[in-house]
Amino acid sequence: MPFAAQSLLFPSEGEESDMVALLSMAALIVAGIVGLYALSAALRTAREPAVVLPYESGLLPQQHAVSRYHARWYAVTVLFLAFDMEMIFMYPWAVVVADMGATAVVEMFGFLAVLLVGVTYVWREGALRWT
Amino acid sequence: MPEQTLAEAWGLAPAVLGVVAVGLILGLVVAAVDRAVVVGGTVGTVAAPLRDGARLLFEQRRTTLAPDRLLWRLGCAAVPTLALLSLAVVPVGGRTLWSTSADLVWFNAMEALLWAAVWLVGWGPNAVHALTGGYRFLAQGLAYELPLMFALITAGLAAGSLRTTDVVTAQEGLWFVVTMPVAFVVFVASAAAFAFWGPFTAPAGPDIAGGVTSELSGVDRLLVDLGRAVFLGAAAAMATALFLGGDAGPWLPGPVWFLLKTFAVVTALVWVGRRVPVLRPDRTVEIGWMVLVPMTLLQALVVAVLVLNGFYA
Amino acid sequence: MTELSGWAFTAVAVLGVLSVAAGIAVFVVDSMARATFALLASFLAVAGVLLALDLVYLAVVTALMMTIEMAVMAVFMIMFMMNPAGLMPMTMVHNAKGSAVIGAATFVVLAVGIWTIDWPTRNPPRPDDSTRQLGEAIMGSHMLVMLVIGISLFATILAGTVLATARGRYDRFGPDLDADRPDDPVPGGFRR
Amino acid sequence: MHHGGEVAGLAMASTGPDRDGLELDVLKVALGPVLPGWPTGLVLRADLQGDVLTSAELAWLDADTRPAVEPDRAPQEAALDRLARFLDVAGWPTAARDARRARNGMAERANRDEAQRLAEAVTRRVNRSRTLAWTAGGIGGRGSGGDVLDRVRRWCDMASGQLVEDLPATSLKDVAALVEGAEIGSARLIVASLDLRPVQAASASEHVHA
Repeated sequence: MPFAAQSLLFPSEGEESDMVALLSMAALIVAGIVGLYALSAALRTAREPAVVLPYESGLLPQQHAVSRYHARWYAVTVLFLAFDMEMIFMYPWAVVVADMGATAVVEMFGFLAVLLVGVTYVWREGALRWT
Repeated sequence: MPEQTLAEAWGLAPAVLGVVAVGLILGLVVAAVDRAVVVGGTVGTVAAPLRDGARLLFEQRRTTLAPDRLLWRLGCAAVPTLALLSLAVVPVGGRTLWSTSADLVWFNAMEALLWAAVWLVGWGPNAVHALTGGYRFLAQGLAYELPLMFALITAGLAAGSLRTTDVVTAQEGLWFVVTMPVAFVVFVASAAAFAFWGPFTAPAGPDIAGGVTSELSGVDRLLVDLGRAVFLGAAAAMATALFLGGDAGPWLPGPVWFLLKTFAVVTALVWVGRRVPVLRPDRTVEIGWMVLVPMTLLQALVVAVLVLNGFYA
Repeated sequence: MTELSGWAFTAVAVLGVLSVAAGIAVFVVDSMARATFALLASFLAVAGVLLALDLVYLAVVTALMMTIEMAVMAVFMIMFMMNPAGLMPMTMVHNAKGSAVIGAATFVVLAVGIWTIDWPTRNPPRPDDSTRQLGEAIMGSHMLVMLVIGISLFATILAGTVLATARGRYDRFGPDLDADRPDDPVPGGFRR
Repeated sequence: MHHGGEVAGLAMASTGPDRDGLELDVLKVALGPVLPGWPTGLVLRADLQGDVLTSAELAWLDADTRPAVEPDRAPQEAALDRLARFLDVAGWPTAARDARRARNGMAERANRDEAQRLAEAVTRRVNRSRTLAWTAGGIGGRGSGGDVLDRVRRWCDMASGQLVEDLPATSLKDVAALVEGAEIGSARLIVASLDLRPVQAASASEHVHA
């Protein structure tokens, strides 16, 4: 087996051997992608890429597109980042609910209810719409 | 060890190759079903995505004026990489390639990394349509990320574990989809949003001339299209594992059931998804926050109460 | 340290160097996008370190949060910084001398701290499931932390929205808040 | 207003004020003349702030060199054509495909009944779609003509064979007023929901080519 050398180096012990599997998978994917690029380079007859202007529906672009982009929903990001923080708690919470009992459920949903009040406030302020 | 990973069961090389192969096959299935629904099924439906892929390999590449080549290329390569890596925690044949105490979070993280990858695909070419598409993807992410997380958490909550194989085992009595239909539907729909496919295709929408994909050519386009299809297939497989009992089923061997269910999820998703127009991000953000988030939370609450009553034990 | 296998030790070392290198890259590159994603690369390397230390949940959640946060940061960097794509030559650093002094001083303080503190050793054996352990801690002894964070997140949402938005409910529903439909420049998902 | 001049032969965008009080870059872009689902030859020169059009100016490209008289087509076929174009922009490929099939069937005149059935099926689907009403409704409202959705439903009636009077043509100035301040996707839907043809412009400029 081609990977025998690796299993000698990293004795198969629990999660560590899993990690080897994951790393091998990542390596295989990267190799596949590099291989595709190489294959395409070998196969195509037009080696040089065509240098074209960005597509602007038939006319020539007048300016570089990568400018200071006015994201219209920037207010949503504030809400999202704050709400998102709570996920750090919620994943581990899900694991222990059965053991910890009703108090854990009450506490978590109390916490979420507070955040949902915040969401409703943001919605009423119109911050969930494009400015 | 009670739990065995694929690598331990099959050996490292077959396991890794197997998972990647399953991912590519799932992607091909998604592409073929999608084509059958959009264009109409013919004999060549399965071959068509392969033919398109081969054509992209031969195609002359294009590059735009002053692109950010490094980030563009990285984004393109990251899309299929993340899609395939998310399969590391999806049970194939009852086992996952990688089994940890946080499998569901891994799946979630691979999808979250798509935020960066797809935005980079839009940013790279220095073109207005692609840029607009990249930002639309972020806007969609803001709307669907939390519902997707809550759906994942709900499944983990009922199983009392974030390990996918545990979630599958916990469904021996009753498939989770029965008690958490909302989480199931939201999970599949949000996953489609992160593959920006079907009704969620706004980041690559026809109204912005293909958006993030508009300036892609050759291998770059192949990688992004492949990544989208594989991610959709991986999400269908994950939905099967989390909500449809994984490989449980009578008479037939487990892996066959697993593939059949995944195929059914893909078909249902494509059938429904292609019957509606694109949902525009400037409207879905509000729905995501004011409808999907409370609904998935309510679903989680219901499941939490059931857990307290020992329903899933 | 002794608990780490050679494999994990190598991984931590390599990823540590990688994360520092990516951190330096943030100040070297011209483009806001590249700076942001160099920072993301640095964070992902840190997530890799956590993974090598067998703290899977923390590792994965770091990668998850940081990716989303960096994507959002990219939005704001590109919104507010001049020449965000770095198409025109520019420098990413201001007040280089002052910040170098501050940076070096902080590094010295932290390094001295790390090497002089008598770190506690781990007595109980490694838990099978660090995620469960974390859940028990959050829901048990550290509940107060979560409650405080909940309130501060709520305050963050409110304050952030008030500061970030130019229009508020009075602009939308009129001075008496009695309009049937809000007056918005772009309609949203709800028809009212 | 340029703060820097050109890079790689192309200018950098310059700043401009915006309705939400932020002074960020205004990108000058052109939509058309060649864009999927777009009236061929129409050029929309817009100022984009993010994905919102802060100003818009429309013109026909080469309006005076076009034949003034379009080939005369049955109104039903024309409506199906417009509907298909709109559905393309709205991102509904299956419905657009069916509308095109119905149109082709009618043009061939061999299988008219089946084409008629298909036309009725697709227009029923579009008419009744609540998703379309949600995603495309409430924008581009224009006097008695209604909004985007009303205009599309009118086309649906025409496409299924009912006798519905065409709306009066819209001038490009009106279109510009409709799309100003709209998100780019809405702007595309608004333009796609109007039957814009260069014919009027050509006859207005009195260049008639035989």
